[in-house]
Amino acid sequence: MPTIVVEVMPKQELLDPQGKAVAAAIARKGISGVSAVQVGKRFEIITEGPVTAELLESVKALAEDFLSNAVIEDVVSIEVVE
Amino acid sequence: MPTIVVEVMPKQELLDPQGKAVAAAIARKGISGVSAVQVGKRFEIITEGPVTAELLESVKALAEDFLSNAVIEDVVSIEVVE
Amino acid sequence: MSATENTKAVLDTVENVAKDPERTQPYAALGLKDGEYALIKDILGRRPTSAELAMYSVMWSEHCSYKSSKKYLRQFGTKTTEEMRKHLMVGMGQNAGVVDIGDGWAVTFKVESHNHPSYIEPFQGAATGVGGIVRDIISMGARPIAVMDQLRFGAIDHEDTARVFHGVVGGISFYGNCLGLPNIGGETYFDSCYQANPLVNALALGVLRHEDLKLANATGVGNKVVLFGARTGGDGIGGASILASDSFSEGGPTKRPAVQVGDPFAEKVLIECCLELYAADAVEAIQDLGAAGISCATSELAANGDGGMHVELDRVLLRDETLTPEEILMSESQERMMAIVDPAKLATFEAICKKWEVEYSVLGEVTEGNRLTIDWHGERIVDVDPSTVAVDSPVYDRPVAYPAWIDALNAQGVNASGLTRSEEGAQLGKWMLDLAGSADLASKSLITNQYDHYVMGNTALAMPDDAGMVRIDEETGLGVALATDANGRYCQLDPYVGAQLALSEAYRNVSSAGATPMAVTDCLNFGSPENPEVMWQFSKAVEGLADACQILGIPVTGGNVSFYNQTGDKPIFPTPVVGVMGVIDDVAARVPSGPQDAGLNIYLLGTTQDELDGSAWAHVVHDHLGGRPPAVKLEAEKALSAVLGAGANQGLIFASHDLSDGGLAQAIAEFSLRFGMGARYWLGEIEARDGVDLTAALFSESSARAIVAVPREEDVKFIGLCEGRGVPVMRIGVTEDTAAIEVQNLFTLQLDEIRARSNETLPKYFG
Amino acid sequence: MTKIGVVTFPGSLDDRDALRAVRLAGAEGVALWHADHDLQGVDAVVLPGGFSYGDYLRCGAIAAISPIMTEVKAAAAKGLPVLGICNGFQVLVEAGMLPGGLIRNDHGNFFCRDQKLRVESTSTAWTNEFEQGEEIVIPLKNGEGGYIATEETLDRLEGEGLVAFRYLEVNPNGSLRDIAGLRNEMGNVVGLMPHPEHATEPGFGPDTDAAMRSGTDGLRFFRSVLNSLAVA
Ligand SMILES: Nc1ncnc2c1ncn2[C@@H]1O[C@H](COP(=O)(O)OP(=O)(O)O)[C@@H](O)[C@H]1O
Ligand SMILES: [Mg+2]
Repeated sequence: MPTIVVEVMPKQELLDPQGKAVAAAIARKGISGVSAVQVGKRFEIITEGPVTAELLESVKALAEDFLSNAVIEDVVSIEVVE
Repeated sequence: MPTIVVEVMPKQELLDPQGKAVAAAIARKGISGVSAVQVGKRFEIITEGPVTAELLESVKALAEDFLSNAVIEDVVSIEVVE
Repeated sequence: MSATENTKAVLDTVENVAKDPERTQPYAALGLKDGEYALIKDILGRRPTSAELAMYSVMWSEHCSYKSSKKYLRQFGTKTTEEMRKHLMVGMGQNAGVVDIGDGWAVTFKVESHNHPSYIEPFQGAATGVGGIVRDIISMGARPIAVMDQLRFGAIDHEDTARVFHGVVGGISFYGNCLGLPNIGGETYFDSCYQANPLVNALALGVLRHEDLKLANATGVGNKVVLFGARTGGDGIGGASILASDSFSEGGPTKRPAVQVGDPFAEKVLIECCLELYAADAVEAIQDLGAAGISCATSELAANGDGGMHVELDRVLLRDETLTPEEILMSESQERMMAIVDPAKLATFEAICKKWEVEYSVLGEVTEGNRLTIDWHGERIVDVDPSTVAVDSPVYDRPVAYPAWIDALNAQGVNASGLTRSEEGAQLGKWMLDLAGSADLASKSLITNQYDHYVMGNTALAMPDDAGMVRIDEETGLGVALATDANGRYCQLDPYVGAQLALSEAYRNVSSAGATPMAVTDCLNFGSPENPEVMWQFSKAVEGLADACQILGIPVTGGNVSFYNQTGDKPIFPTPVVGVMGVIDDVAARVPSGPQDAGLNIYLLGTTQDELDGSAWAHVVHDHLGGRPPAVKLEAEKALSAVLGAGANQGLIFASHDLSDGGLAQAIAEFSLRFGMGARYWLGEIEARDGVDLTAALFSESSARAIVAVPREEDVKFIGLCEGRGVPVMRIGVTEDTAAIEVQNLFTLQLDEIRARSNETLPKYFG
Repeated sequence: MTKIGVVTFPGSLDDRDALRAVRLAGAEGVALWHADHDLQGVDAVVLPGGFSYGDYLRCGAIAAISPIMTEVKAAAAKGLPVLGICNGFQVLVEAGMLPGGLIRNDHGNFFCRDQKLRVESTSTAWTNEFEQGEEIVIPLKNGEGGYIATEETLDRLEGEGLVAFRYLEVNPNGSLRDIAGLRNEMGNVVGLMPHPEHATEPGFGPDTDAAMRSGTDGLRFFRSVLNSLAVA
């Protein structure tokens, strides 16, 4: 089934306590060489039929104004797979 | 900076309440043509230097046993960017 | 073979059985014994279809059928006198017991285990444990109003304990908080016997008006059977994959996860939806779906009703279209309910579901006769007498053997083992600190801070007080209190006495808060029933509990048995968690577990014997377990309870704390820490009157004791009250604005120091 | 009698508690439904705590696009007093009625405690019964209460006096600049993470030095709005 994948990440300049916690845990696990971690979201939007230009447009708008919160997050990619 | 991107998604057979809630909201917003949504996580692991084979191996293990919960999630991709 | 041929071959209909009567079926892999399988064939007069086999196998499992425990649990009924039954509106056997608490109000409460799932996947296991018990409460027609959790983890310093701890606490916090149910108490203990088998018990409390009581029975021919709530998915199906592999000649079993994943939001909406359905009188009955899913709901509703039931299984809304009918019957997907609906009210039912955005599907109806029939796309796959599935499951009289090791263990008491005692103030003070900081006695605020106890606005008492208490009626202040207890060490030494002590302590906790104990629930956590020694422990614990309930005059209203709790083949300590529910006329009279004012007299109620065997002192200071548990004193508990209740009601008692783990030393520590109020004590009179040494005076765990703070001007009245009820009373201290506990002539400990020790332990391992 | 509406979203938890608080303050509580476009003529609105729509996308995000919020937004623009508590605060932020965002607590856990706050702004519909700088105790309970915004936004909030409450003694969730609650420019919209409705009834609020569970500082939020409506 065709899927639109939207990826959202917290804004770099803002605090990402989840990312910080994961980074700290990685360090505790003895893995060195990691300088930072950021944790974002991946949405897989499965469509009923082929992804039309129109549907893709609505999903793009959706990604900006609903799937992400522009105040604290950025949409980093929107991609159609399959 | 080199970044290892790990993507984790809930197992298909299991319930994904987040995905369900988002799909319902999308329908309420009047966008048709979406049959399901799944919401997973995207980790961006920023490394201090180039990604060595060894570091990549540790991150792979980490992805399986720490970044994801094998009982309910799958690691769908691990990729080095930049 | 092509895929379509394959699917065709899968469907094992009743008709097909006639054509293929001798097929070998994987009953053993589904957990059925040879004899049980033979019995099923006997009942049906033919081999079961694979769907029927699925149903029988899950419903005849230990978990659903109580086949090893039934024989013993009957005592809870037979030992309940008419007098005890007076307030019991629904007793054991339904989803949860219901107790009349006056003014037309009733409460329902029950504790249940979710131990095994919580080891595999602690977060989801514990979360769905909360979800499951809450659905039991709803099915009685009640609104759930509070939850509690009883936890046992492996050794605090074991490398795997943190994983289980974080998952379990996180899961309970996540699910309970999202439901909007205040968490009003619980227990947390650590012992290596729970290492690979943590205990996660959850209790839910609900309230209803008498006239709103519902029983989960399918009555009224022509009434619709409706499944509503979450869609059915492939989660929580262990065994069904075996059936699938049996049916498919190629391809092997479909992989299905054994864990259930919870969606508390779906449950919250389901609660509101059910309550609105009740209020609109749109349903005849609602049955929750828990273990054994649709198999259980259909067979129990039909068995408890007056007719049969017909269901079209292909109408079940699915999350995963590839599920086989057997898997659908066995799925333990969460957040589902089954309702019996009068066709005339179906439109109302549908409108309410739509309002809450709850999906539903009419599966079938209540029929004449007494058969439960299930079709799959028009073909009959189940045709059974539902009571053979749900009620008349096999009952076992498992072999029982007195554990030979117990005599040796009982012989190795604190004295026989020569454990060092002390008369030195410094040493006694140090021990008191060590106990305060020990894993089991340390502050549990790391856990309880993750639980919402404010929501609903009716919480009168919660952690760290002796009992949780909630207001039921906002006009009158009528409320109920709940406390649960179980000391695994005592039960290991003597399960009969241990179970009675668990009841005694919960009873005392409820009384200490100012409520009058009324009814009991229990969750009996034990090892394998196939181990005769475990069976002996179980039989003794049940007997002890039933005997003690009779003496205290409070009935067991329901509960749960969890067997097969062991690490390797080593069973856990017997852990019968006992919950006592009490009633208080006005929660304004409730008593906290510590004083807030200086200058109050502190009294010790009850007497102290030299009972250090199995104590926290022996465990923490000497890493020792042996001897005999403290004596049970049920008559003394009753008298103590009466004094605490009357004292609270008359406003004589400003603070009250029962003595239990850690004895007087731990009690006075917790008493002062509650509000940071210092106190001065003297022990000489205890030594003199009870003939005990200082170690025993401070650390003995004799039952039927409490400390209370009483304002000076009420002394005479209070002492009169105690004497009138025959409760030994002795003034042992006063509260003081000192921020310290002074035990005269022995030691002084600063509250800051005790608090630091108590607060540092859990964060050290789980912070 | 003054009518104060409390919106119930699917997943709202403290809606009945907010209605009780409204009653205790002497107003009439009106239950509003998320799927309606009808504010039933109420004089003020409370968005209660809970997990609206499961909070599955981001806290408050799905509720922010609900039908009732279209009406709440429009009415708030014309001056209707709106108080967002916990999840309600998250809804206000997601709806763009207050700036910034609320994210998972820095320590990762849900946290329930009696929280000391400083009242930083008293010229709002919901805080006029307090003294400037007054210290109050209000129960806090949330998993995602960490307030974040860009430095620029934070500076603007401080500069314009839009911080309504600040955490004292313990910052329970990593909120930047200890921000516990905000107000809008007009002062009719206030949002905060702690739960004033749980400090309105003696016996069921936070502990005080005088007696257990006797704290009622939260009642003054609801009395404040009655004052402001009486003046208007
Ligand atoms: N897992 C838990 N969940 C909720 N409350 C807990 C939990 N563990 C302990 N508590 C609470 O902490 C307090 C102290 O527990 P405990 O010492 O076991 O009480 P007691 O000795 O009176 O039975 C009690 O109020 C109890 O309800
Ligand atoms: Mg107690």
